Amino acid sequence: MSRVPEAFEDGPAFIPYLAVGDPDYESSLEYVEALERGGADLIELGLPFSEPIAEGPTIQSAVVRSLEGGMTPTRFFEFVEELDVDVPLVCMTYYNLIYQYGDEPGPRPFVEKAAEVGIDGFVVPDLPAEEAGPLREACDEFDRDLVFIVAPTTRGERLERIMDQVSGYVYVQARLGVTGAQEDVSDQTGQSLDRLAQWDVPKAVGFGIKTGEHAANIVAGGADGIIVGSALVDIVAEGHENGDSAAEVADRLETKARELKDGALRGVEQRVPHPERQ
Amino acid sequence: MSRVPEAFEDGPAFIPYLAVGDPDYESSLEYVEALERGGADLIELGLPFSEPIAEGPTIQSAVVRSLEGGMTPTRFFEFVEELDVDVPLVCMTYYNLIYQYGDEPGPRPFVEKAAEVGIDGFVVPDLPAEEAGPLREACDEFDRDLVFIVAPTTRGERLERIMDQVSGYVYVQARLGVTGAQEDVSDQTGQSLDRLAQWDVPKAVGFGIKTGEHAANIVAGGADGIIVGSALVDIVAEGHENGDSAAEVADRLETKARELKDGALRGVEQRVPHPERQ
Amino acid sequence: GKFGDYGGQYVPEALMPAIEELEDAYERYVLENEDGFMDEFRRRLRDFGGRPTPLQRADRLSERYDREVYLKREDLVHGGAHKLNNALGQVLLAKYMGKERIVAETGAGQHGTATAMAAAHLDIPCEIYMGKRDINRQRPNVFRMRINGAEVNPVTVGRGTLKEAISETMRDWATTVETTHYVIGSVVGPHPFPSMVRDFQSVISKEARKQSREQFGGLPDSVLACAGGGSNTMGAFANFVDDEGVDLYAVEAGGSSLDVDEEKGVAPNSASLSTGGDGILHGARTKLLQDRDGQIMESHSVSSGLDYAGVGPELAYLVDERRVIPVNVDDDAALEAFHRLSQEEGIIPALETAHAFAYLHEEYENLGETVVVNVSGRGDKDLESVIEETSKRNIPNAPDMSMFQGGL
Amino acid sequence: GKFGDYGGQYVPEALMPAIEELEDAYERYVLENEDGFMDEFRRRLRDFGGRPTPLQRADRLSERYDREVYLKREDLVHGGAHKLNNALGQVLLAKYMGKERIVAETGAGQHGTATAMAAAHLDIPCEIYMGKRDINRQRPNVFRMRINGAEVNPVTVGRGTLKEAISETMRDWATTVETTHYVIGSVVGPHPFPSMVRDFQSVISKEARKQSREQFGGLPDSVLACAGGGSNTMGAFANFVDDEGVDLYAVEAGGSSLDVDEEKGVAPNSASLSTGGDGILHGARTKLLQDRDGQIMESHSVSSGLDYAGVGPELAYLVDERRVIPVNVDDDAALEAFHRLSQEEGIIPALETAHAFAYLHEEYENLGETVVVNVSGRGDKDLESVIEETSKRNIPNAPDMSMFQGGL
Repeated sequence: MSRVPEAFEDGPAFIPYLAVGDPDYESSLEYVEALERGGADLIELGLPFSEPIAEGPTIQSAVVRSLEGGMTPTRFFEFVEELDVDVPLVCMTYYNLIYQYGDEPGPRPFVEKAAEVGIDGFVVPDLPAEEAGPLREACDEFDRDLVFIVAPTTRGERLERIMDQVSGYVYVQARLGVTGAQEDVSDQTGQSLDRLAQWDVPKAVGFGIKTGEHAANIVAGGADGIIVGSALVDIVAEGHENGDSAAEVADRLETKARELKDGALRGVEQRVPHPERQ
Repeated sequence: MSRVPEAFEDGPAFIPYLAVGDPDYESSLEYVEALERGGADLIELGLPFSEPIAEGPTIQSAVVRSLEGGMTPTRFFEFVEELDVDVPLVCMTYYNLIYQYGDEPGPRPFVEKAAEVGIDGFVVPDLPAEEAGPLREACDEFDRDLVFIVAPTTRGERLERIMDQVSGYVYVQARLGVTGAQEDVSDQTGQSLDRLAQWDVPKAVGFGIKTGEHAANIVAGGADGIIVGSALVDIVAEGHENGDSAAEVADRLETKARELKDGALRGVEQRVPHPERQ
Repeated sequence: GKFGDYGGQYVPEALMPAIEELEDAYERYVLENEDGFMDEFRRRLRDFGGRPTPLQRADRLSERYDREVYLKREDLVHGGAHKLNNALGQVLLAKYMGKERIVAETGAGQHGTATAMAAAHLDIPCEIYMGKRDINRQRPNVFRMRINGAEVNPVTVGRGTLKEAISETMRDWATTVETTHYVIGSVVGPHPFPSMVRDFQSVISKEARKQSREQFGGLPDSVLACAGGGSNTMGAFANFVDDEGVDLYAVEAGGSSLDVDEEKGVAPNSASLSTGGDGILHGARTKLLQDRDGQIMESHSVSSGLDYAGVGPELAYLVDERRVIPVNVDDDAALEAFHRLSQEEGIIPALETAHAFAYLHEEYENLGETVVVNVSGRGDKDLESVIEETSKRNIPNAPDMSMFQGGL
Repeated sequence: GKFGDYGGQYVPEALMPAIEELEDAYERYVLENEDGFMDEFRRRLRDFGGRPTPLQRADRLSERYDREVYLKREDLVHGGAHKLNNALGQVLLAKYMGKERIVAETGAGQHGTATAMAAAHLDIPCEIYMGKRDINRQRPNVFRMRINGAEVNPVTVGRGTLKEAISETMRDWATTVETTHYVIGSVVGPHPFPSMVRDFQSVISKEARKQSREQFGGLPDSVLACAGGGSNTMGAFANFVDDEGVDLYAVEAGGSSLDVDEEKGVAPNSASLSTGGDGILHGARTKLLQDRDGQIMESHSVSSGLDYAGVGPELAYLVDERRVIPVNVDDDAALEAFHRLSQEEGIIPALETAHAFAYLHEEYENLGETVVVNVSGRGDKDLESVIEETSKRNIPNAPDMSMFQGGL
């Protein structure tokens, strides 16, 4: 049974992302745990793929560090098993790794193993709804959630096709582009939330959220959760470059997480009733 | 009146060549005079042209030295006037210099001036009989000789066309190729002399004659004269490179000239009656 | 959008609307010639591109191999390779679609130069992503792009080769998708690219088929084309696929060895059709070089134009269907073939192309009476690599390399 | 053998029999198509050379200059320039004549590469003479010749450029005349070369004239071609000479200045038609750059392919007859035109060719409604020179040159 819905039960969900194994397995364990301490309601764990076509430079670099540190799907599952956190976990990776895992072709072995180690759901940036059939089936079989990304450009039939398959939450891409920290939180976010209003699944907004202020704005605008990746990966990268201890970096992550979580909570209070979104 | 016939009056003619102004005007004067002392019967004076397409590397280099020393047609004529030798002089140069000289287009001004300073005839390596009309006319007007080169490949009608226009002597090219010292004296020489036997003009053989031995062989083979260029230019070049005095180089030229002249004279004694050449 | 199980559209959601828009444009303009698109495309291919290219009998190769060898001369296309067929088609399509900007990736630089030329010709701004390592291997091509007015963006991530450049271009496209068209350089990527690029390139086999009938009164027994991503391959094969008597050989880069080093994630070859497994890369399901986890391997080839871990999904399908025969030759054989064609036919081929000739050399006895080899590009761009790679090997027919010291 | 007073056969006697043999072969094979020579030549030009080349409307130049500008695309000929038209013709003729060896001179390297390709194609040994300085300026072309199996002989005499290479090749020929054919690279040299090379190159204007009628239903008002030795010029003009309504512009290299330095024997240009005088050089009477004594001047141009002190005698004649209009543009204008054509039409022209476009840019108003410009060659070979020469000047439309630092 996926625990994803729990994340959205008590107000806005703060959903941090880290690439597992960045910069190494042990530090990464500490970092993920620090995120929970900082208030994470759900954690997206990145399983690095060699061709991360949807990522910006920050997360690309994290992927390179992790792969160079020997991260593999098998190690990833060991990591999840070893991880001492209580919040729901979503695995974010590219479809080829899911497809290749195990003895039979297709996504079933990966999902089975993931379910076994405690992964609650999946986000697969290079798997649009059209190609998602087999993975959706495996998720159903093992009672996992399949999160889809909705872009500012996603409209009409495409949106319906995605919303037919999504479960857990919908990942609302705040603006066009790839993952990465950026100052502005786009107007496109509000429009996307408007389009999604008719569906009853939680809407978590990601791409470009760096500060508590951003988080508050996004939640005030109607989001059910915020997803933050690059701003956290930046902290890992900086610590790695400066040779800081894992504990120091973990502290910083926890602080940043708390800022973001607090921002999200503040956002709820700033919400104004929206005429078009009932 | 051209003095060229005098060169062939007393047995085989020794005809040396030097590029005028190589390596400088003053030395060049000494060198030419040394050739006369060494026994020259006629001297070919090279007026350097910037594109000496018929010359090998030895004479090309002489041309470069002379041009860099400032040699021009005007200086050439001054040189001839200043020269203190009594033998006939033939100017060897390319047609463009002849063509451009003076105020009117065509070869007449050059020939007029050359006649005035004491040049008796001309050899123009890039002027075949077909193009020689205007120069032939000018030579007739000023009573100068026009020497033509006959190559081993010159036969039939071409040969007749040349022999119709030649005067002074015919320059028999001993072998194919460009000017330059080479060990063998070709069989082609004998065949060329055979072809030329019916004409009553002196036959001087050039290309590749380096030693008295060569000279003797050529004359023994029926030549009326020998033309030597590269072997002498080599002496000038070597002296120039070694920084030897002009007097030293002049002595060497005189010695070499004497060797060649003596060889030519020896050749007369070695002549055997030739059945085909009566 | 599928070739059996291969193909598909495995791309970020943000790109899907653009891909659907492209799919629509492909169907209307390319398949249905709306607004006379295909007429204009064919006219520009002729006048700007220099088509048709000859099908030339190779006299000395024919004698050497004792059969009729014909060359499809794509090296004579403007820019020096078949690449313009596709680049011109896509840039023109972008204009018809009202796009304002072109992006493209390039490996060996041939697709980048072709795209830069097409974009200059059609007056649309153009940016080319190119791996830093490839930039260093193919400087003349970089300069050509710049001189044609294109921006060249170095990609420093990873190994700095084609696959990183593709990923980077996808990222650009994901950000700028509303105004920008991404000109993919081969029959790879999400649908409709593999079909569309094949259609633009199929002019090669359309001409070759007609020329075969005119010049030797029939069809060839075999068609050989080198295969990296596979655009010249599909272009050379497309119109022969239904001719069962014509054997189609996709000649891949065997590199230095067909073995792989799983530990290092390195395949010292680019033979994804011959040795690769089913997987998803750059938007499509296809055959690719990957480790057991599904991580993409570093591929290798003496020819940077073939140096790619994937291959067009349609080729993967045609190989599974046994319609296309996947073969490969190693780096040494390709270099030897490069020198052979240069010396014996007076045609300096691209190193990519040389692979097809190396296979001809090795297996001519099994190729039938009449063989068509696709000369996918010329080799001017490869001079530096050829000098370097030849110098470190013992290539029996290489010219004396001493005068090449010091490079270009 | 004469064009008015120009032309003739001013060569060493040793060469005359070979020249007469060639004259005879020219008359029989070329003029009378004996043994089907011209048929085979045309077939090989088509299949190996890639003819016909397009006559392409240049959309953006047409718009810019508000008249119809058409490009005759000789840059698409195999090897990248019109040079192959002549080289293939002469090498084939050498085969028909039973010669066993080819020699040729080359300046920019285009004729050398074309000859090396033709010789490889027709299986005959080939040696190319090239000035040492030109070798350094055109290294890629040297490598191409070597890779095609030709020997390249550096000429170190004098300044080490084209005129020294021509002299040196004549010397080789004088030694080996019985077995060897000298493939002269332009419409220069002794008769029959100027006529024969013109005939081989006249395919350019033969096609262009026919294409003009087909594509715009008439003849152009002007034809522009750059002129060094003048082979692309005569090729582009030959079939229009009798069309009185067609103005023919021979665009020479104005270099840095039209003035000459008599003292140093240097002309900082290569504008022999525009500024030269009557004289004899390399076997023919023609217009040339000489000092008052008749010594040949050092010519100069940013384009080594135009850097020659003489010009074809037929062009000299046609200029005197006022049938051909001699004009010139300077180095800067040529570089600017190079970048303009690259950026606006997606065609990187040879620097030689760029001169014709520079003249178009300067004088388009006087060229009539329809202008044909002969794109004599492509500019890949010139990248290094263009980068270097552009960097030291202020060329307004040049791309940012900083990324070109370090050269190729």
